[in-house]
Amino acid sequence: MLKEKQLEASVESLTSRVSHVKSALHSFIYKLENEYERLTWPSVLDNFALLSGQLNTINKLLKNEKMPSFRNQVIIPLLLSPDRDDELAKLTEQRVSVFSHEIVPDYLRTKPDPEVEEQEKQLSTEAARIGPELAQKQIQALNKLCSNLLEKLNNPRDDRDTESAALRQNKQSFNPADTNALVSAVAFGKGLSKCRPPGPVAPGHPGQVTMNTGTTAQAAMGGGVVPQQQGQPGKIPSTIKTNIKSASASMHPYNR
Amino acid sequence: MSLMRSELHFSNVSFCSVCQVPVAEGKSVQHTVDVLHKKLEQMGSVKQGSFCVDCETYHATNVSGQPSKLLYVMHNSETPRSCMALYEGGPCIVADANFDVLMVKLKSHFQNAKGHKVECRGSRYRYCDFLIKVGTVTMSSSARGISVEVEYCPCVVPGDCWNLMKEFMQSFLGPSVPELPSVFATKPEGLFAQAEIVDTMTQYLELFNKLRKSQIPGSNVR
Amino acid sequence: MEAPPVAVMPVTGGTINMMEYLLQGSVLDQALESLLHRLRGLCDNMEPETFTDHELVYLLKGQQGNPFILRARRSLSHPTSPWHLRYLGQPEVGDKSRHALVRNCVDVAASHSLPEFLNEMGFRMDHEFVANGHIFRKGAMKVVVSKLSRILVPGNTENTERLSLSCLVELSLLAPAGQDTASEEMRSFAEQLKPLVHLEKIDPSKQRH
Amino acid sequence: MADVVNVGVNLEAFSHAISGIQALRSSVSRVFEFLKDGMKNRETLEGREKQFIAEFQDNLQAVNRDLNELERLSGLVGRPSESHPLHNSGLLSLDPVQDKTPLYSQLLQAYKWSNKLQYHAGLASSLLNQQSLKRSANQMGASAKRRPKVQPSTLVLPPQYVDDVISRIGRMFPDMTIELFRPNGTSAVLLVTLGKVFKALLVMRSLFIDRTLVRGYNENNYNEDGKLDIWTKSKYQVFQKVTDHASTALLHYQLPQMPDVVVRSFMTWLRSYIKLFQSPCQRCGRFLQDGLPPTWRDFRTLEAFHDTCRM
Repeated sequence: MLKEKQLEASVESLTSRVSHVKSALHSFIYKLENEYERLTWPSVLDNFALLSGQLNTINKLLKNEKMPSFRNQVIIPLLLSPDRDDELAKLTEQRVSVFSHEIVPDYLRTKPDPEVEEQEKQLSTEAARIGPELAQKQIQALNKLCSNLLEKLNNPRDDRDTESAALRQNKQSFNPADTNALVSAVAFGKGLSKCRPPGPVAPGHPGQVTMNTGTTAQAAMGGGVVPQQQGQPGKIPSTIKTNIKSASASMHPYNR
Repeated sequence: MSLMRSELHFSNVSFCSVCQVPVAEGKSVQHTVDVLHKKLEQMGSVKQGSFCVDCETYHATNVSGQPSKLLYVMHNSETPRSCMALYEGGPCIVADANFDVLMVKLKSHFQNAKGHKVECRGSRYRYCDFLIKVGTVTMSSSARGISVEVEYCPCVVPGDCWNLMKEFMQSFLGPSVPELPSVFATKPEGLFAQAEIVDTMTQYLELFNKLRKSQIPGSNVR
Repeated sequence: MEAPPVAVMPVTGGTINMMEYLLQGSVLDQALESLLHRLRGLCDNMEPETFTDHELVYLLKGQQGNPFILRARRSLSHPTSPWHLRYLGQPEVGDKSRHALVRNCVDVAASHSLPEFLNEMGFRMDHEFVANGHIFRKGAMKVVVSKLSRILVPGNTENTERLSLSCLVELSLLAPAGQDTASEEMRSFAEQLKPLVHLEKIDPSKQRH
Repeated sequence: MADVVNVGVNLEAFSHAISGIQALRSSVSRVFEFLKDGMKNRETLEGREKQFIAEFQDNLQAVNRDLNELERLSGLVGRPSESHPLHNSGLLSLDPVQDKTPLYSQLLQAYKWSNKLQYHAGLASSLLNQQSLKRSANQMGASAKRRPKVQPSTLVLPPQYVDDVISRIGRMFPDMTIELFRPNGTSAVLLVTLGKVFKALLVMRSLFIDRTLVRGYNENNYNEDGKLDIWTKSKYQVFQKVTDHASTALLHYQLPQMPDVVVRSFMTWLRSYIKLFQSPCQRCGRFLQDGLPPTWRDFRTLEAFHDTCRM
């Protein structure tokens, strides 16, 4: 109900606007026809401005959110008659006097636009021209193309899946033992040759032995195992160092 | 790491000469400094901020018995992000300011001799291409002496401009101009090696050690 | 030099209490290319950097018996770059929920006289190795993929031998102490490298047995 | 403005000429009017044609007469504009609405400037011609026809040749290292390092040194983007002074036919700065004057002088 009321109201306001335009056009045409001798150019422009303003208002009205969508409204001709309808003629100012089969399709758009009609006609003649066999053939060809394409799209994924699956199953990309070896190498030189540059190391320097290493693997070289077990691990770092700070050379201390 | 891409610029230091200025008889340190400032300003030098050189002394704790060599860690406001560590007459390094943090970590092995901290503060003057720094050397908050550092910025080789430098120093220090700093004379390449920041620091260190050994000259200094 | 007239600087500088967050793993040489490929995609869009470094590990024996360890590194590919001296502290124990190894870290850039200077300080070189590989960055995080080689003749970095057929992979981040969100970020990044590499929190002290 | 008077004298001739033009126009329009109207109705076709032709001829003769009259008058009017110094543009001065379009005053201004320019250029050219022994001026002293020949031969030398000359010169002075760059096209830029004293940038055009800039040994010669910086001057006063003197030397050593000799002499002179900080002034015997060492080197004797101690 509410919707209907809204629709009614909007149609009403629209008709009133349109009638405004109409009366403005009326008076303008009247002036053009009867007062053309006295008519000045500025007043013609005024008339045009009035018309354009009114058309703008209509446009705005149509674009308004509250305006129901007229496009979705269907008008159905309920009664057609070949007889003259005086009431109608009066309403339309003698423009349409008969509500007949001839004029309704045009006025109420129950017929497609001429261009659309033309296209539809072309398509149907084309369809009629091709025999059912040929049509069948074309359908088959299209289907084949599509399935081929689908297959092509699906297959590589299969390949990839199998590949990575194989990698996952068959080939390990890393070896935990190597990880440990490498980590302990950078952390405390395990597996690295324990050579010192000749010179500064005084033989028999206190603590020299324990300094060497704490790993059992290296026990043959150093032998001092126990002292490190508790203390050393803490001091023993691992890892390669890369230093974000020194990387930012821009703020390097030596750039005087 | 290979991320350290910056080039070292230690060598791009121009020639500096540091010397001690005796405090005038019967005058205070401050008075002598003021006289020097006045002389410099009369020559047309322009004051350009201040400077500070400091020196911390560390001694190793692990070697018991024999006296260990002293490790000096110095800073210079001219190179505010650097830190110079040196042994007297021995090797030295230039490092960044994190070296101080490292010394904190090393405190169980190297002890900071708190009372030995030396500081030298004063003003910088610019005269043409010369940079003159007049500083007061303080040890445990007592002024011990006056240092004058003269740098001839365009020249990197001490041997080239020593005579020129001497003439300049005579112009405001009078005839009592010091000899060529020994740090340059002892270099293997001789006088014509490029000057380094460490050379300047070595001169300061020598000056500090000389002042440290000398007795506080009684009434001359307040 | 023409340093700007500064107000006198504070005597000591440096950043105190920086922590290194670390995850480690390794990758076999065969899978190295795929890993690099993946890292190129995951990390910040930069030219992948390569490096060749020589690391020397120095020990200083104290009276208490625990040697003090310093690591000196120099770039073989950029011989004029400063040396890099690093102190790494004891891994922080305690918080098991933390995803990465956390330890104190001091980085110092130093001039080329560093080895002589360390010797004078009483440090002795314990071992040395050569690492070469690639560095990637993502935000503050850093991924280093490196091949380790042992040095056959002391001091001669030309004559080396690969340590293993795997490359060491390390994901690290430097942050001031107490930024534990960092480890969360690292964990999610490590997650993306699976199953090529498993980056883990490896306590080196557990490796020693 | 004397022209206005001139015009006034001929004013009568002008008005005659104008009325002559009007007469000509009306007679011409009469011809066409007549042709448009066509033949008038007459009794016979023949008469009709005859009448038409006769009238047409009359009309044409009238046109002819008017034209002759106009030609005569135009001779009387003469060409007043010719006497104006700015020729026809002088007529612009007659424009009554000067405020709107100050064309004439602007034109005069431009004319004055162009005159001045021509005058000064002439002076400069004669002055330059007198110095024919120095610098490129002796090309100008030679006949104008020869000049374009000389220039290309010395200005367009193959880069290979330039390289050769430079490397030969480089070998002559062991304490000088010369690096050659070609940052833009074929023109070379030389970076000359003199001992540990300074570095000089020489911007070359073929074998002519166009510009020189001297900087300290410890100063940076490259931009942030790694290109040679040929513009920033040294931050040290002593090298700014040396740069000035080197530019003077560039002007002094000129021998356009033998550019390689010029480069060599310049380099010899430049090399004398190897003792920039070591040699005292030959006149006053001191090292410093106003904080600067002796920065001047005599062009012939290469002796060191303070800037103010030289003659």
